Amino acid sequence: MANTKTDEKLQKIAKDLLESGEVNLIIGYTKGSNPQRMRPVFITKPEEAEKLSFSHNAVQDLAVFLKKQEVKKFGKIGITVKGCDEKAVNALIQEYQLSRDNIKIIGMQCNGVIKQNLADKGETKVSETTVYDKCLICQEHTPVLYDFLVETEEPELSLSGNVKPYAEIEKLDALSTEEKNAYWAKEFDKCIKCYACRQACPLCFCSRCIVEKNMPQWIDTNSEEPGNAQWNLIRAYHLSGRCIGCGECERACPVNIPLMLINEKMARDVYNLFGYKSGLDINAKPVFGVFSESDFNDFIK
Amino acid sequence: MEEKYFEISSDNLKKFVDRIITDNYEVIAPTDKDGDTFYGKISKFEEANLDILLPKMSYKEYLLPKTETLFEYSISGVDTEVKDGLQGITGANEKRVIFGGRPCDAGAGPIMEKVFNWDYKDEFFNERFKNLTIISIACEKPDNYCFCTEMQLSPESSYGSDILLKKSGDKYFAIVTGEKGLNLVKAYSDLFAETTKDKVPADKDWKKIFEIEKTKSFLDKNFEHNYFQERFLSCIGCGVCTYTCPTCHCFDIQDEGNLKEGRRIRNWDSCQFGIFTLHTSGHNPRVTQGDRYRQRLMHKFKIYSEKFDKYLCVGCGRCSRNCPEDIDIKEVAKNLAEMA
Amino acid sequence: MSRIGVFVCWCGSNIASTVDVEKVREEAAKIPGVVSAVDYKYMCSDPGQNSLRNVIKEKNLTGVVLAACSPHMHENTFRKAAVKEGLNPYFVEIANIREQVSWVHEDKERATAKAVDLMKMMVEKVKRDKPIEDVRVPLNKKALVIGGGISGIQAALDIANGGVEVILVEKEPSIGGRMIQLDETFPTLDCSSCIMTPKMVEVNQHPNIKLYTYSEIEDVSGYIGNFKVKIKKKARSVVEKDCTGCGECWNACPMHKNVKSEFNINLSERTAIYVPFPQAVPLVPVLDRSVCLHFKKGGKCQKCFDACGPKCIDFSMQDEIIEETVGAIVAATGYDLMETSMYGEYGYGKYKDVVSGLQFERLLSASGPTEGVIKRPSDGKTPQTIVFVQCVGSRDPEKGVPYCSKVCCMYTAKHAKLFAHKVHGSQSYVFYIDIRATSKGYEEFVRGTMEQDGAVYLRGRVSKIYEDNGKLIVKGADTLSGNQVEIAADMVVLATGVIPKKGSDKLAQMLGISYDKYGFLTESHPKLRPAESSTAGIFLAGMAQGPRDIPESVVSGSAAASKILGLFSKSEYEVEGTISSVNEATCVACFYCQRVCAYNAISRKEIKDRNGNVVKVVANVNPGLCTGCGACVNACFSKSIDVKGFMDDQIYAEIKSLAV
Amino acid sequence: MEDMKVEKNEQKDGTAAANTGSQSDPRLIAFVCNWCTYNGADLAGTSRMKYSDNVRVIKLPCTGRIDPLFIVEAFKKGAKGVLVSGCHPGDCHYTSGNYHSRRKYATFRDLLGYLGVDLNRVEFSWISASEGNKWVAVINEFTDKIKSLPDKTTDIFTKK
Repeated sequence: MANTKTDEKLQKIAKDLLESGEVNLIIGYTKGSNPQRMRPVFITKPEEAEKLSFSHNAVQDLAVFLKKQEVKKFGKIGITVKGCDEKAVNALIQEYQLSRDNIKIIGMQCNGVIKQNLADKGETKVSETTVYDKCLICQEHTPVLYDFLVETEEPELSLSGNVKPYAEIEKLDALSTEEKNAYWAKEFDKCIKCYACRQACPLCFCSRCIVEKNMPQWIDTNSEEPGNAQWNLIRAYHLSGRCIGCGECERACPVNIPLMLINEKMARDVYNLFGYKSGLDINAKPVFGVFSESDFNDFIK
Repeated sequence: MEEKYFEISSDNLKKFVDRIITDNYEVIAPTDKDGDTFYGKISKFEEANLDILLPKMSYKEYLLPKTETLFEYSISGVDTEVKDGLQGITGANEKRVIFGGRPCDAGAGPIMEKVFNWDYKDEFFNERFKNLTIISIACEKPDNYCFCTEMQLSPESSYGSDILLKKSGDKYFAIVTGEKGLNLVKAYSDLFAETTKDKVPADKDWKKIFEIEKTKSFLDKNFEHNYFQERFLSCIGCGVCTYTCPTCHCFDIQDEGNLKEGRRIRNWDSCQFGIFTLHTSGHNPRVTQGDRYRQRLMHKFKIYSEKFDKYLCVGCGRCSRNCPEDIDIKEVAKNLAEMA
Repeated sequence: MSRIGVFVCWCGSNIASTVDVEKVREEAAKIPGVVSAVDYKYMCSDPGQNSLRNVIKEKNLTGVVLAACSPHMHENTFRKAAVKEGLNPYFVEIANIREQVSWVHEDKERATAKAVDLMKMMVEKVKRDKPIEDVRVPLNKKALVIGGGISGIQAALDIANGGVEVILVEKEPSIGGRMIQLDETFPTLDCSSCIMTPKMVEVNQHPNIKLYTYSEIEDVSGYIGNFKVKIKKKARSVVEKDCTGCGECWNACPMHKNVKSEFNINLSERTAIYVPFPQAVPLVPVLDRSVCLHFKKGGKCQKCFDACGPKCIDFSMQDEIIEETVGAIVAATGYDLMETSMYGEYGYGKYKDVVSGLQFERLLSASGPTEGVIKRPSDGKTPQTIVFVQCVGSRDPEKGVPYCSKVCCMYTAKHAKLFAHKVHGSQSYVFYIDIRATSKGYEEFVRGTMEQDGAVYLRGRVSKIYEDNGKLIVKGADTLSGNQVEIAADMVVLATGVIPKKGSDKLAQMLGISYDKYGFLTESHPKLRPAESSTAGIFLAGMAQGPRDIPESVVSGSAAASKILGLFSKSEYEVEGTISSVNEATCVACFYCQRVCAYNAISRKEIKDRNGNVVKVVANVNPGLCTGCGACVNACFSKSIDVKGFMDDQIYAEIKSLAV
Repeated sequence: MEDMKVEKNEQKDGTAAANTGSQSDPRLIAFVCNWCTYNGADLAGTSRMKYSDNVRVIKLPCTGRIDPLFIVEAFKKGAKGVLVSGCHPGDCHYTSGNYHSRRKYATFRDLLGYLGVDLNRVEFSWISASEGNKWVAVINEFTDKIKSLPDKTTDIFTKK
């Protein structure tokens, strides 16, 4: 398959990094199991750099691999990231899971990735109706931090304004408590407790998840309504103010729970309450590591 | 019982489904939900989506629920009352029909039955399996992720189905494999017309792209092969493969309760989780994701077949389609076969 | 298996009249793991405690629950009793069925049910109690006092006199602080330097005190008993041990007109090499390199060097970092006066004869720029009329600070009095909001100023001060008469408010102690632990805590000293064992625990393999610093840190026991 | 006294003696800090104030220790209302535990509300050691509020 200019540039950067020994591993994308899919690839030899590729099907957030012990062993790592994914790298640095010195960030300019279920059905066009909602609100088409930048050849994503990203959030906000409850009860009922949402999340890096702690078992293990709700609640709570919105949890969910409606809502609330957005600055202190004496107090009697 | 053959028109099939629903059968069929198709209870024929290849999840949960109560107890004063979980399900779903699944899904039942009746007879599984009537529809167009043919089945296999429907023009041929299916056909005999085997169109010649025996022979000899560590570096251990798999059956037994009441349950579990085979000491013999994915391959393509004479895989391809990191098990099995 | 004993106290009729204690006892007996349940009239009495001890012994109990009064009443009593029978003190839990049941509810049946619930809850908790051993921390019996003002000096002397080594660090070239700037002190009018100088000398000569002046704290780490302190000894350019304080150097210095004296608050000039005041301790000059011609003009001038007999001027001297290990610290960083520039209408800085209270002290002082003769800064004439304005900055939430600076009422009365004594026939006016004269002899002192010394007190604020024809026109309100007043004065003295010493917040951060929104260091408890900071081993004294007068500052210095002497009277310091501990197997070193810890108790710990390679980094709790607040547990996503005494599984069991 | 009346009425209604946890006799769980609110509650006791007996107090060292997990667990165990209470801002015995927790509660509360939990059932308060009267008022008002809510068990913690 012919290389695009983007691919060539990407391959050159990776090859140089590996040849010079600046990194021992490049995490990137390569062609996947069908023409509309990309998959992660791990390159350790300069001559294999030609496997690297990038397109609007590069849906995965490769930062998730930075939490894997097997990957950490490589030491100095180069990673291919879209703007959204790059925020995960920043958040990992903020939370001491990664040292800036050990990572070379190959930032990919990106104008949106096509929803995987549509791509699987043959969709090839990037448009506001085919990309993920995260792409529609994306402020980081060019990553906020990078060592190398690979510019995109794709045209800018044109937004008509007719497609409202995460429109359900406003609708849910307007519902009564009962109605909200009914909505989420139905959604959580689907949950099968596979924890794919957790595994796909670059920021769920605990080596033992709270749900795996059984002395005490705070979160019921059952996959019925209460257990499912507890899991989803605590997962969302642990990511509040930390989630960078890559949407991998929702994409990984085999039963299509709209997890991003929760994550995005909490990101908005945390921003409104504390003026903090996750993953934008590696020197910023995480929102729940600090406080202000003038924090929101109205809800407390 | 020998296979029996019937014909049913498309119109009558619709009537059949609607009538059994009226007669209080619980009909589980592929139905559209949240932009995808899942197995779910339908209230009329139209709700079934028979056009898609396979629902996103298998119907495993009707054999092995994602959470099953094994027993419950309640305490009042110094008295404790225990209730067997089996009581709750005995005879409860005698009238449950899985309609519109594919031969691969149907094949999963008898394969799983083996492990649930090997030394200990799992009454929970058996009670559910016994009562389930499975009406499958043969596939006409498998996709690139399908490999049932390689897994000793085929898109037209009747293995595991009580009734297999094969479309032919505007009618279906119904291959009835046993009493359960026959009873159902007889109860609605006005809709079915008996026919003979020679009338049923012969199965197509489905081609294999690799030999699963070769895959097995690679696994027999290459436990420590580098392939596992390298290929599955991209595995994030999400377990979606195991949860969507119709044959994966690992479960985890847990207790829940307080000072007044409690229960013992079993939940789905996965060999892909970091705490799988984690010892109390903190040591885990399967420490990397490569180790764990190898375990899945070993279990599916080697260990199970050695013990039960069947591979623990029906080649439905769900694990590949649903893998967030695009790990294609068919490709993997083929790679291994090629390396053998 | 647990062997729990439950003891239900009647507290006479205090509990028994509202709670059916027998029923509570019966319910307790039914709980699995409870091997003994008794009720008794007064558990806290000697026979009650003895019965507790007997049951512990006879039934070989592993835990004790007392359904009784609040744990804040008798938890310690029962713990001590349990310890006598060899039980870990933390295996005693209290169900509070008096303050929180019998005294606040009336329906006996429901109160009893609640008491049973609380008792069950504590049984579940005690079942999961783990033995907690108090932590023993070795003590370096040396103290650091930061700040050489009166409170720091007092603390240093008291500690040193108790036989403990003290390091006293002072930022300025001399100790003495603010007090040595004062003239006479209220209400006794003894001369400040007369009572201060001997103390300063005593510090200098004390065998147990090591004095570092012109020095600052650079870094503090560690914890009670074991603080590692870095002290920056700034380059003085004069070799201290050789200097005789003869004064030849500053007499020789050509820079004698241009440098404003900090000590005299800009009312006089000093040389580049100088001692801030003649009684300075140590009497060793400091060379101010920012104005010295040697440093400004490329080394040409060395008049001081030439003049110095013992040749102790060293132009090449460098800042020096001295490391000390101490067991306890006193923070006595003192105060500054507020900048009054926000009161533009008062003309401070614009009119030379509008001065601050502290400047007026210097004008009164015999060692001051005017040698004690009150002279106007503008023309050196002796003023006949002075207006004193109180609460400039204090008690003014709009422009200044809301708090009262406490000393201004008194020193203004003193100023007016001394003015009357020194300039016969003079007149002073005092604008005030309220007069606060609450200590011994204070009220009489103020009365004296009004009645004997003729100061006119006007209740109200000054709105404007302007110069007119060589006079300062003070316009203000007399709210008692309701009249606007206008006074033509020769001088105006502003009683400016007190604020924490600049940089004390930074020091507090370094020490890991808390401070309020103004920057005053906060006490561990404002009433019951006023000498302690929030961090164990760090004590507070003087104005660093808030406005106070000299006697109070002296008391607080002594209080801090006595706390340290008390601490050092034991060989080891005991910390309550209810502290956090990390599960190193599951910790992923995200350090949220460190971020929320108010005590700097969490540090990084590297786990190494046998070859010394770091295999893992985890959080580590410093037992000397941890207070057991548990904020770290809340911050930990995977619950890989837990706090003893309130372990996660205990709280879980408590909630679980309340299931309805 | 107001609160006495409440109790007597209940007896007339023939409510079971023990706190049943039903909507008309709800179980309230209060998580309080050791230094302020627990002492405040003790003060209510020493002052012989009377208040609703539906509340069960769990003592923690500090609001900084009071984890949102506790709130979830309390609801799971059938509490109809959960109160979290500690020292006023600036008064924390451990200097900043309440500040850190306040951020978490503000966020967690939003999340609960979004997921359909009735926020009338979760209450937060700052009650100092000297505010026995505030403790009484908060408990009584909270109890009354919970009792006034419709008898529904539809929240995500309840098994249907």
